[in-house]
Amino acid sequence: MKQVLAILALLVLAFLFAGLVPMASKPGNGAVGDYYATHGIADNRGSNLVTSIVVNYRGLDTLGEVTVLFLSVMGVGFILRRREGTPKYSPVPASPILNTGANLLFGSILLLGAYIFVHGHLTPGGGFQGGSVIASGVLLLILARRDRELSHDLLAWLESLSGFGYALVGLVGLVVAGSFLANKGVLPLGTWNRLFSAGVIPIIYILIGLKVGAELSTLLDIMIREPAPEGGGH
Amino acid sequence: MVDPILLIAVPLGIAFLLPLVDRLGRAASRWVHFLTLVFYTGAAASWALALHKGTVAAKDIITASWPPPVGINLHMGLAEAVILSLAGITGICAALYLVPREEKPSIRSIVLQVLLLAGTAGLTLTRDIFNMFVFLEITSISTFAIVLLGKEKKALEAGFKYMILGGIASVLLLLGIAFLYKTTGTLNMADMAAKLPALFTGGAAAALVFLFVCMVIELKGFPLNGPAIDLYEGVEPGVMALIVGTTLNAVLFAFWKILPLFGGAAWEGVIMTSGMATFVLGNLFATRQKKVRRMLGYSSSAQVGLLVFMLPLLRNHVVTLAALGLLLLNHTLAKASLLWFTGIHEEEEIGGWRGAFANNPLLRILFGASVLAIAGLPPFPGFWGKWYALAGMARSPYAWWILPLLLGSLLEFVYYFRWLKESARGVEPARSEVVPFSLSAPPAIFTAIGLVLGIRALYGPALGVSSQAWLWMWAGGILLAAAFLPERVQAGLSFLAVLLGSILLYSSGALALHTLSGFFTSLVVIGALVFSLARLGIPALHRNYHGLFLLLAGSLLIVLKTDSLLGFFAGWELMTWTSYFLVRQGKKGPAASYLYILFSGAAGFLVLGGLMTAVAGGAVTISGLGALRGNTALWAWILLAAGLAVKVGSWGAHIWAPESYSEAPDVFTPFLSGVISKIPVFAFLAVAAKIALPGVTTTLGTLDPAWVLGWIGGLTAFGMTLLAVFQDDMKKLLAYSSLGQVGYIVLGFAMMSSLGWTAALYHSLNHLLFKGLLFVTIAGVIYRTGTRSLSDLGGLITRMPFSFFAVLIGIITLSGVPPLSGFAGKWLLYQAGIQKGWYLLTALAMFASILAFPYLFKLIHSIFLGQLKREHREIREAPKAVVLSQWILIAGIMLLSVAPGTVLVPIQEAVKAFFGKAAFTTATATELATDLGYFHAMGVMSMVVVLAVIVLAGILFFLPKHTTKVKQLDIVYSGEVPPPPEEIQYAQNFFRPFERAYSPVLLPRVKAFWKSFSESVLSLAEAGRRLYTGDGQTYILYALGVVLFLVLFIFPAPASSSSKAPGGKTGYIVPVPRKARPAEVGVQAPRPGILPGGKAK
Amino acid sequence: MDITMVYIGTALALVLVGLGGVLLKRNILKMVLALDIVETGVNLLLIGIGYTPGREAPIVDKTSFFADRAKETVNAANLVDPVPQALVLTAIVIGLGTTALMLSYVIRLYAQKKTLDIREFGRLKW
Amino acid sequence: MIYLDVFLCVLTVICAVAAMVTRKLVAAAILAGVVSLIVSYLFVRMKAPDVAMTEAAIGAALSTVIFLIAIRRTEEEER
Repeated sequence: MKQVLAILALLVLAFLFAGLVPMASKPGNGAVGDYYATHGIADNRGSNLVTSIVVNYRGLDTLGEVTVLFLSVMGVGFILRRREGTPKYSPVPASPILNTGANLLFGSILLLGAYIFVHGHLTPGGGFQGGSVIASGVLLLILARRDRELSHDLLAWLESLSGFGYALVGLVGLVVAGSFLANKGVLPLGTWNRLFSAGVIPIIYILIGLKVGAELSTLLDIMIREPAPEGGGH
Repeated sequence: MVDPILLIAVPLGIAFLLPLVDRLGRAASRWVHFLTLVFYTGAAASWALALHKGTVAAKDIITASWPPPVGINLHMGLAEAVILSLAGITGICAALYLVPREEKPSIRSIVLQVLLLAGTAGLTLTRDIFNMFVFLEITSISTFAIVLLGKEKKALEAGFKYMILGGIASVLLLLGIAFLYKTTGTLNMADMAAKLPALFTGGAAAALVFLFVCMVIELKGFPLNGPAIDLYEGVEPGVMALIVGTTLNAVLFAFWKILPLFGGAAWEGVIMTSGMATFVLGNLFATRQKKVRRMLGYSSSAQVGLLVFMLPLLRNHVVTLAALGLLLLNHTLAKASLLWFTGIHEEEEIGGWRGAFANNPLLRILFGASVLAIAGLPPFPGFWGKWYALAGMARSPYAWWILPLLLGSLLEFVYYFRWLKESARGVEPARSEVVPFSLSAPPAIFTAIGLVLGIRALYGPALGVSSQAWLWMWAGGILLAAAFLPERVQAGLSFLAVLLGSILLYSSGALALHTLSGFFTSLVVIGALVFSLARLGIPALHRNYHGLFLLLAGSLLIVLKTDSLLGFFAGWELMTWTSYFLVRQGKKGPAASYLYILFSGAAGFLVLGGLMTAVAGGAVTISGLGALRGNTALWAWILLAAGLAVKVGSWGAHIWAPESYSEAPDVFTPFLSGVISKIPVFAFLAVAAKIALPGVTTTLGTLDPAWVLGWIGGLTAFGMTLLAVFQDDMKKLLAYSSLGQVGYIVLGFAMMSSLGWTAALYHSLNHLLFKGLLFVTIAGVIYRTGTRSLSDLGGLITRMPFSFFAVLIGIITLSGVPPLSGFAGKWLLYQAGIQKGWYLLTALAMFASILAFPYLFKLIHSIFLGQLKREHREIREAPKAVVLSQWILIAGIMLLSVAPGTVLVPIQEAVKAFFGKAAFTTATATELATDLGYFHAMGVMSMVVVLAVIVLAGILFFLPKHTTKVKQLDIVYSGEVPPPPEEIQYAQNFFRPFERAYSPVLLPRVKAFWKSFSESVLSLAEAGRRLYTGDGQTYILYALGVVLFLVLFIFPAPASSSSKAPGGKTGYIVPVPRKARPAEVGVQAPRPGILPGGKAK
Repeated sequence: MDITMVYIGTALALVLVGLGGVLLKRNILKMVLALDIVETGVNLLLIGIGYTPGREAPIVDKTSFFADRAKETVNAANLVDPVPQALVLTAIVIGLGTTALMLSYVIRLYAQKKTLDIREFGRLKW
Repeated sequence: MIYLDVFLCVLTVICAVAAMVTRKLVAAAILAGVVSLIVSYLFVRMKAPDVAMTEAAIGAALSTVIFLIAIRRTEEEER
């Protein structure tokens, strides 16, 4: 009964969606989009307009986004928290070949990630992409060196300080330029299409990159190693 | 002022740092947490205060130095500041509460709490729709995680279902944002609202449907509230309190911010219907709920539904922001407190709440106060909010919505007071409770905030609460707080307070008998004085008795004195709940008082309906009621009269009264019957009568509603008297008798003539005296014998001669025969009936009056005559204080008997002020004459006394010289004396033959009707709540169903046509021109010129 | 036929398929997966909404994009709408966050009940 | 190129359906990853390279990984 109703509802929804396709695929940009496209360079001097939007124009969104990630790491850790005394998972160590390969690869993955977020204002990619690349490197490390613990201290410091730094940069904007997360008037905007340009945008994106990398790594580590509290709630 | 952005930035920054801070120790992180919350609350509260006072203007905040719509902007106004202050305080209290509740304390839970508050701030402040989405996700995710904080076993299931539905909600929101962006080319709310009407195409209409359904899910609207309600049941209540105080309000406010997008009559109807359906159905389903927390879940959903319902009204300036704010504040304060209570007394089922907090008077009072607050009773903020909202609605085209609103509110009474009833049951405390400070402080703080705000509102000068009334109420409040004092001390203090208060009232001239208010105030004073005196002899059952009694008396003074409709209703509802708690203190009080509060609540809502009709007609004060005309006047009168008729226990709605009168504490029943039953009478005379009542023209001729009321009164007098005859419980017998007597009074009022009113007023005083006398005496008898059953008593005349004499006087007065004062009342009433031409009714009243003889005889005979029971042989006379109060009442009766004119002359003045015509042709202290007859009270009395002296002298003179005195227990059977003196009991089945004769009339039809009525309501609730199957997928299907329903039925249009209609003329609905909405919401209007051309294509 | 319509149709089809999975699959892990697909569909839709065939990515790395080099204004008609891209960037990350949270719920629910069937989690009702 | 796009679009939907239908959870997770991967290619085609990178890194890689972790910690077959 429920199934039939569900399928019926989906069919009707499909019909509704079909009606929406032409409207959604009309060409043209939104008014705000046009503004960003036209004035984005003048405002921020960052070649990558998406980065300008993400880090500057809609910076509050991004601060929120970073918070969501932090929150979900906290949440996952909170949900999968261990009972006192239960040990962490300690799976069998991986083969030495994987181990060595991982060590070699890890450095270059880290570099790639860093490159991505450092050039966030110039080329595609940025803090989030770079951060997740770093996390994939860490994943490799976790999988390869299962017997070893990740350096939680380092991750925690990185995570906390980069997040706090982000909020701090925003507050600097408030104090110096009169509005939270401001770019103009905080640092010189520099020249278009140069590495050292776009004011605080690269700084923020580096902080985001570090934070996202640390967070995603922690997330993976928790999900892999924290045993579910058995009968949590029985 | 602190920059509002810091309300977001600081908690975020701190949250990021907290894991590092925790390395210094948990104490450090708790301190940082606490200080962050203090900063947050302080910043928000300082904004709220400054905005309230008007010292600062609402502030627009731009971020990243870009004004909207290029950058994200925020807005700090009064509403935002209040919501965030509330969130901050909730955060502090919840943090305090949760410390001992957490199973495994973790830094992560602190981080989650901080981020929940940061998200709340963002959600409340932002004016950008996508930013709203981001902060909604922040609050949602912290909610999803933190619900697992406690040791609740069911939280996992509940949380998962909630999360999946929440996922659907965010998908809907994103879809909505996508299509809205395509249509308007902007994400700023105000900008979007401004551009939407011109481009109102199919895509936008669908987007609005998605947005709306997302909001319904987030705001726990019907029927998408299943998982949210599960959450209440399954999750640690401290966490739920935190959520109620933070995100729930923020999401509601977010909906308010995007409301300008939903233009047009169709959307208005959808939003209001959805909110109201949630309100009524949520409350309906809650009535069937045995699990306390689940019940609170339904209630929360319902309350938020009410607020959602009011949002379009707020937009249309029907309801003020203040009214809505008070309702929101009230809900947060009361609901959070109640949730905290369910964590302190951890019983899932309502039955487990027997004797809850019995050992903890503070918590007991706080718990009761929280229930009062959530039920919308004064002085709590919800009462004022509801009144202002209703008053706004009454004057608008939305007046009909008041009907379901009141219905839903009544349903709230049903389940909240059932909970209170259960908690009052069981005198033996279930266990000794030691409640740590951190658990009891949060509800105490919240209740205190509610009380302070509410009492401030009650001090409003327009309400006309006299300083005298305040004096009584403050005395009551102080005594309530000093409930730890010994009972005797309290009784003494209470008596002194009453004495002092009475003297002050007298010296201020408030007791002038020639005004209605003065007359009834005198009744209150007489009752309070005499019965407080009697109570010195009979200790009250419960420690809170004395404080509550003074509060009650104070509330009566409000009702009697104020001219404001709001003040009147506030006093009325105060009276309702204070008397409810007093009734509840009897041994079987909980059940009886439940019935009491349900009927009183219904009466209150009827009265409120009447007052709202009056408000709709433009009235604000009681004296302004006279200006009502036509149907407004008619309906105001009918609703008011119906409410008052329920409150006096008219036939058909009487079933609550005998129970309450008999189960109330014995020392309180006299006041209940003698004084409180007269307050509705006052309302009839001083409020309802102000309305110029038009006749109702029907096919059969003109019907006078007052005539109908007269018949109700007459039938009540008859029916209740009949029922009184067959009672074995003496308090119940007197209770039925009281109802019958008040029936006479109602009849007198309904005559709407000077003679009728004079009779009604005179009888009110008389009834207070003799019924007070009877109830006080009976209280003495019960105090000594410990039984209320007539068949257990007998022959007490030798042990309690004073009491016997008091009852004798009482029943003679009641029966209405000369020479005592009862006669004058009946005499006036019959004359008034004949004068009015209501012969049949007058005959009925006379017949009822005769019917009273049997029960009066039964009363005095069964208690005092016949054989003394073995176990009563050592009984002493009632306590001295009781006897003293008997004598005072007897003195009063004697005064009225000899010189009825001392009261009737001023009464005549009072009545003349209304009708312009005097009731009597001549009236002096001892002599009365009307058009129909003449009565010389002194003469009658003299004759009776002379006759009595002659008879007594004769008996003494002709008495045979040799008589054997027969003792009570000497019994002779045909000359044979049974060896041990045997007891013979008369009182068993006293009027059995009559009972058989009357049996067809006596069938408990009314009770059966109310029983089946309540059962059908409950079965409706039972059927309805099956909707919540507990299956997560079903809930998602509902969500989809609502989307499709709205698209297909409410906004039907071929979807494909939309793309061809950019002008919006053939879109889903025809856009209604909306005037300057951004300004209304207080959104910063987009700055012109920043967008090249500003066109969206 | 416009290629944008194909993209958007695909996006909406993904939403539908995902919703179908959420509604019809009893396995809670599968429900989470289905919700993930719905989110992917919504993201694709958002990008599709900002897409106009023939325009370039919103990265101004060539001087030819400029309308006025001195004033640093860019000819917006050459670029696709950057706003939906920024929004999707945010939405993807948020989606990951919720997915991770849901999956940790799944893990704990499994630890508690040793099953993933949604019908087993209906103790709270009415 | 357009035909490739149309083909990939159809393939995405097929993969999604397959991911929903299969009872093997590992296969479902990987199919969902494939959906993300193709979608990230579509993002490139729709001139959204930033989003494409994010989708590839997060949607296709990390999401799939955490799904696989969750599957490993629960059960691999739908019952």
